[in-house]
Amino acid sequence: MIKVFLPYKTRKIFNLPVEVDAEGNNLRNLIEFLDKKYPGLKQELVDEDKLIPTISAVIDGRTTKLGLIQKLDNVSEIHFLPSIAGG
Amino acid sequence: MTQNNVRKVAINTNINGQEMDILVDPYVSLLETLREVVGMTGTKEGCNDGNCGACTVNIDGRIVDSCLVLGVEAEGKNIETVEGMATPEGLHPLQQAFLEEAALQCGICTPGFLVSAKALLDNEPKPSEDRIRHWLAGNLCRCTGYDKIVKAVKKASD
Amino acid sequence: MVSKSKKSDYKVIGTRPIRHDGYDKVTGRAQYGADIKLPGMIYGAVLRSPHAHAKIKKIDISVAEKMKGVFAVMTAKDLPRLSDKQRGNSEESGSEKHLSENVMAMDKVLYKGHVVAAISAKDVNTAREAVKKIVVDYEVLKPVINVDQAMKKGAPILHEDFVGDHLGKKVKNTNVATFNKYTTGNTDEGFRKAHLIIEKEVELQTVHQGYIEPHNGTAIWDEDDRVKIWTSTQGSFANRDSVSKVLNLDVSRVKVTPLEIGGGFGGKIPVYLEPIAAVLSKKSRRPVQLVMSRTDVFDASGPAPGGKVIVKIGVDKDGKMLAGYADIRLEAGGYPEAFIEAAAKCVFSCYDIPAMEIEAYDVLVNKPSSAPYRAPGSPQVAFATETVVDEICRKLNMDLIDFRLLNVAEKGTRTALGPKYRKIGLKQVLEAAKKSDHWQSNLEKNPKSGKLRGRGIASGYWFNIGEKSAVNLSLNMDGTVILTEGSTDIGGSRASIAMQAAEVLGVKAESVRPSVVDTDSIGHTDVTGGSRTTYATGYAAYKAAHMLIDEITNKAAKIWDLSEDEIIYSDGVISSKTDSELRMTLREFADKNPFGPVVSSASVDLEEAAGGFGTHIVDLEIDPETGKTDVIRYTVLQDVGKAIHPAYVEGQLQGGATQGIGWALNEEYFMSDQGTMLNSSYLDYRMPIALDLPMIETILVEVPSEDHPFGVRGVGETPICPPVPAISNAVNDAIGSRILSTPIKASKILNKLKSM
Amino acid sequence: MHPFDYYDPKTVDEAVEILKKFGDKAKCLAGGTDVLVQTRGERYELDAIVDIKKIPELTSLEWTEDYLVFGAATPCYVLYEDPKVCEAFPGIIDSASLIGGIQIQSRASLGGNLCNASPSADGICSLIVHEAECVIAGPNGVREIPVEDMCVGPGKNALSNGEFLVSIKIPLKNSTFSASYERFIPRNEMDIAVAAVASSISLENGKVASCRIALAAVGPTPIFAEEASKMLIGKEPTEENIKNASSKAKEIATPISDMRGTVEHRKDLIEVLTRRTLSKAVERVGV
Repeated sequence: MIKVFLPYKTRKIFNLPVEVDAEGNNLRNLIEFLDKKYPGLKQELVDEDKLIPTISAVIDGRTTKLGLIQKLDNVSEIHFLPSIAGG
Repeated sequence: MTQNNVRKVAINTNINGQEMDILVDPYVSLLETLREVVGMTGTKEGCNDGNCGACTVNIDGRIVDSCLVLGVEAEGKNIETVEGMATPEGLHPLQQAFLEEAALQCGICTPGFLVSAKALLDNEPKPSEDRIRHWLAGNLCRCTGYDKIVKAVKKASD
Repeated sequence: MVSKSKKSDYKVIGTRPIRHDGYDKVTGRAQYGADIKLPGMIYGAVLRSPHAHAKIKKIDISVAEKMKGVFAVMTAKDLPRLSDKQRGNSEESGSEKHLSENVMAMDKVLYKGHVVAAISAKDVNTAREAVKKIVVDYEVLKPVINVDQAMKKGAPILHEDFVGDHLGKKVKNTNVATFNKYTTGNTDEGFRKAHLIIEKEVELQTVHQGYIEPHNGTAIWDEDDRVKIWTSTQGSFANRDSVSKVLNLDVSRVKVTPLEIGGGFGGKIPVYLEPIAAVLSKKSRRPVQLVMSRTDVFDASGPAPGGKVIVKIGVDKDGKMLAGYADIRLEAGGYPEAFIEAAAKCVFSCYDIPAMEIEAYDVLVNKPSSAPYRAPGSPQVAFATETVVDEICRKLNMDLIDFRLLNVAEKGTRTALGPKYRKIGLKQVLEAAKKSDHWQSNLEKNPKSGKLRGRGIASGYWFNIGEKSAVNLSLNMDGTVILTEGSTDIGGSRASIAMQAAEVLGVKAESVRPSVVDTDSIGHTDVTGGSRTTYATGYAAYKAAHMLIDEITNKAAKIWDLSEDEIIYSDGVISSKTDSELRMTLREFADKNPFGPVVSSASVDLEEAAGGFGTHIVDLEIDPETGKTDVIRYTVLQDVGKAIHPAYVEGQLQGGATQGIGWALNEEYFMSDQGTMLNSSYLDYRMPIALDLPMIETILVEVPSEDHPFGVRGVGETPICPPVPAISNAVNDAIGSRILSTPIKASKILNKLKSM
Repeated sequence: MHPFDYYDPKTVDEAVEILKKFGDKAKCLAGGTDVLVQTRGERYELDAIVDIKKIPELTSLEWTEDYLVFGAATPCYVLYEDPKVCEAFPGIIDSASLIGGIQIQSRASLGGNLCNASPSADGICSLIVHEAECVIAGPNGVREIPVEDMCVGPGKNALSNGEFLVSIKIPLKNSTFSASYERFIPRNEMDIAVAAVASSISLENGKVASCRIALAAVGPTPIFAEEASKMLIGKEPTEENIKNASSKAKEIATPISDMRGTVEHRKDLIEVLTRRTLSKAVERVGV
């Protein structure tokens, strides 16, 4: 099981705790898993079969660049966050 | 009165030791004259109202903001810009010191600082830190915090 | 690919060579955006709105277009209408529609200085005179110029058509573009258990990046619908992306040639003039150049958000932090994006707090659309947090550094947004601060001069983004190396990138010749921003250098008819493991090599790296009769990971600190009720001058980043975060009272002194 | 900017002719540090700029029996690099050496500062407390007026059509006289006075024989604070007396609040700066 931390607003919409458990061998499947458990959750994270541009997935402290095809071998936690730029 | 009633003025001036005859609109600044007429773009425009010093040039031994001088006022004057600092023998000691001390980051204010600092060292070969800061007060730099610029001027004066 | 090499092993890294582009910059030869002159080039000028908030009813160009010397007139009708589609690139967020409307207003102007039309003419003065003859019929609306006005019930709405996102709820008719929330742990419990709770609200006025070079743009629209742009930008590819979106062209039809850039600090990421120059060029069939005036730069180019921040922290009796709460309200300007996520990420970033709750509002106001400014969002929140921390220490009577060390964030600490830190160096920075000569020295609080003196300390943080970079290398016949890259060089990055290649190749920094090339000549490279350039483009240079060595080994093996694993490459010398006779320098090899040019090409797309933390110490002196404040000593400490070129790292720290000092003491957008910036000149905006500052001492702490082979961390942005709270804390130390709104100017200080 | 022509007359009469011809469509150019910025800022639409620096009287500096007379276009540096002027008029030097930065001081003149008639001008108050006089040339010949009558409103001077300022006369004083000028600015240079004060004083056997206090940036024009000045005359320059004159000066100040400062701050500053400049002047007399 992987601990998943969803954005506050997503948690609020689906009325979820800070952490939820999920599984999947890659990010796409993990999100599908969540969508089955919480129907409609997928559209909060995915658009046109891609992570929503303003969302980034941080996997054990590292932001993935691969998006939905990111493999998830022995991963313990995933955070979905707004992506941020700098000056 | 419309634009075309105002005629360009022919002036004779000396820029970095080179005498030249140029035609300028009577209402344009020396800064614009240097950049657009003479084609020397080393002198920069930062504010066009005398508050940043990026356009500093030396006229007959005095530094001025070239945005606050008319091009026509260059008649009969000796003007030195950053392009005139290095010689066939190499860089001016200030230019060398700026490089060695990393006294520039983006570099847009650098020509103005160099021309100002040269005038200081021409008048006062061994200025104190406070004197350097006072003399350079008319030149804005947004990148360096002035620290390395002051050090470079000191180094060039040693 | 993390190298095991220790500091002592480095031959190039950590030295201070003269930057490769330095000679051009001290001789006036370097070409900046406004320096380029193309054959047959004409000049443009724009008409800007005199109103901060108005509907455009009618634009009459009939007189202007007939004027002598005028080539073309342009309005927003000449731009394609774009959708609300959000742009993917995290560097320039927001919708395509807003991107376009910020370049030129369609139906509504949202800030004073908003562009409504443009003209090309034979010279600048003719263009500026002609622009005045354009007649615009406005329906003037009431502006909102700060977060309180904008969020008030019944406030004038900037975007009637815009839908705000409030915790996922779609909300119409609001000036709050986004309301977001972040929570970890149980804050209610944390505050309930707290022995002491301190809450402070700070207010910040809008400030500007203040780069000395005004924005500029030069363009040719070719007959085959290819657009060539020359400009001063922090990102030629980001610029190409924005220009192509605004003009609705494929990116392949736009070529951006980055010229030298006279400062940016984040403010030269957005596009302003380039698409206008392109359209005017198409209409005039000539190259067109536009340059902003200084007033235009203040009125209409991205400032840093002002706003209000509330921070509340609860601690137990030993000073251990139990809970933190923050309410962040920042001004986006006319279009969304006030960097509230970054602000949320930074607000508690220096501390290990078990429970945190952050509410953040991205608020639309009638000011220029805000742009990144060195660690966007972080200085604003650092002001609040570091004020609270200072107050807690005084209440608990704890040492200002010991308290920070007790609560310091370290590797494994969970951050406010959730993920845990990787290896970071704040602890080492604070320990160095404690040992520093400045902190050890004691400050004569009441000198004979009658002045009041105070000392302040504050910490700050900025993460550093990764993103995409590409580097090409090619070996010259003389054994030197050409390096081409796409990162525009604002402060010495050519050198810091070339040095990383030189280190790998074992040659002198001077032997690697870097040049920044146009968007047709290198792989996609993201902006020089987010403290990423030396980190990410440097990483690409590191990879490319290793690939070049493989090329060299491969070809050398062929020359000597050996297998590759029999070849040793070390410090620019190629030799054989087996036959000591076989040995050639890079130069000899390059000269001999019959197997074709030796080139390599590498790219990276890096994740965000563990960021940089800094702590600043300031001593200042206040004239109790006038309120005048002078900084008399200043020390910057920062974890820089690994300083590739220490002189330019120090320069970043000194420059960032100085901008922060200006932000703290004098700089502000002084606005009229009608939304006009009244001090839109250098004279009245009052940036620090040489005489306002002491030498800025720097102490580089090196805790190598795990994410880069040489341990590089971004260093450019962190140094602007601590100055405002450090100075505010020092003022409190001097006069015994806090001023929690910027700028902390003389009149406010004198008022405090009189009221005490 | 409306295009204008450039004229560089060699004599006063020539200049008067041109100025008369163009009326308010012409402006004099000395250092240009104000007039060029204002013209670009479209404060006025000029057809002619009249460069007066080529008229000998405008840049000459001479000592007569009773006066120091210097041309209205004499750049600041000429004054502060002249040891004799520094010795005789430290108060004037206070002003001349802090207008703008070095670049500005190469061009800017006290005459230009005076004609520009800015309420916050750094040069005018010092001239007022030295009882300086303006020598004005015009269609009807030459006239002289006291400096304090030169400014009639913000940016408005007393010159009428065809007139221009030729030179400034500062009456010579004996060693019992001195003066001082101090301004408050948030930065340490390159700034406009938030408030400023010039004070002059002359002492006779320990008592104040004459005193003039002038205030800048606290009214529509630089203000000659006559009442405050009078308060000291005949008295010893004690801390107490100076304090009283200073609070009177504060009363006289009628500032506004703007981006550069608040009414309250400006009034407070006037009191402080009056005290400081008076004390400095007394110190400079050295008794």
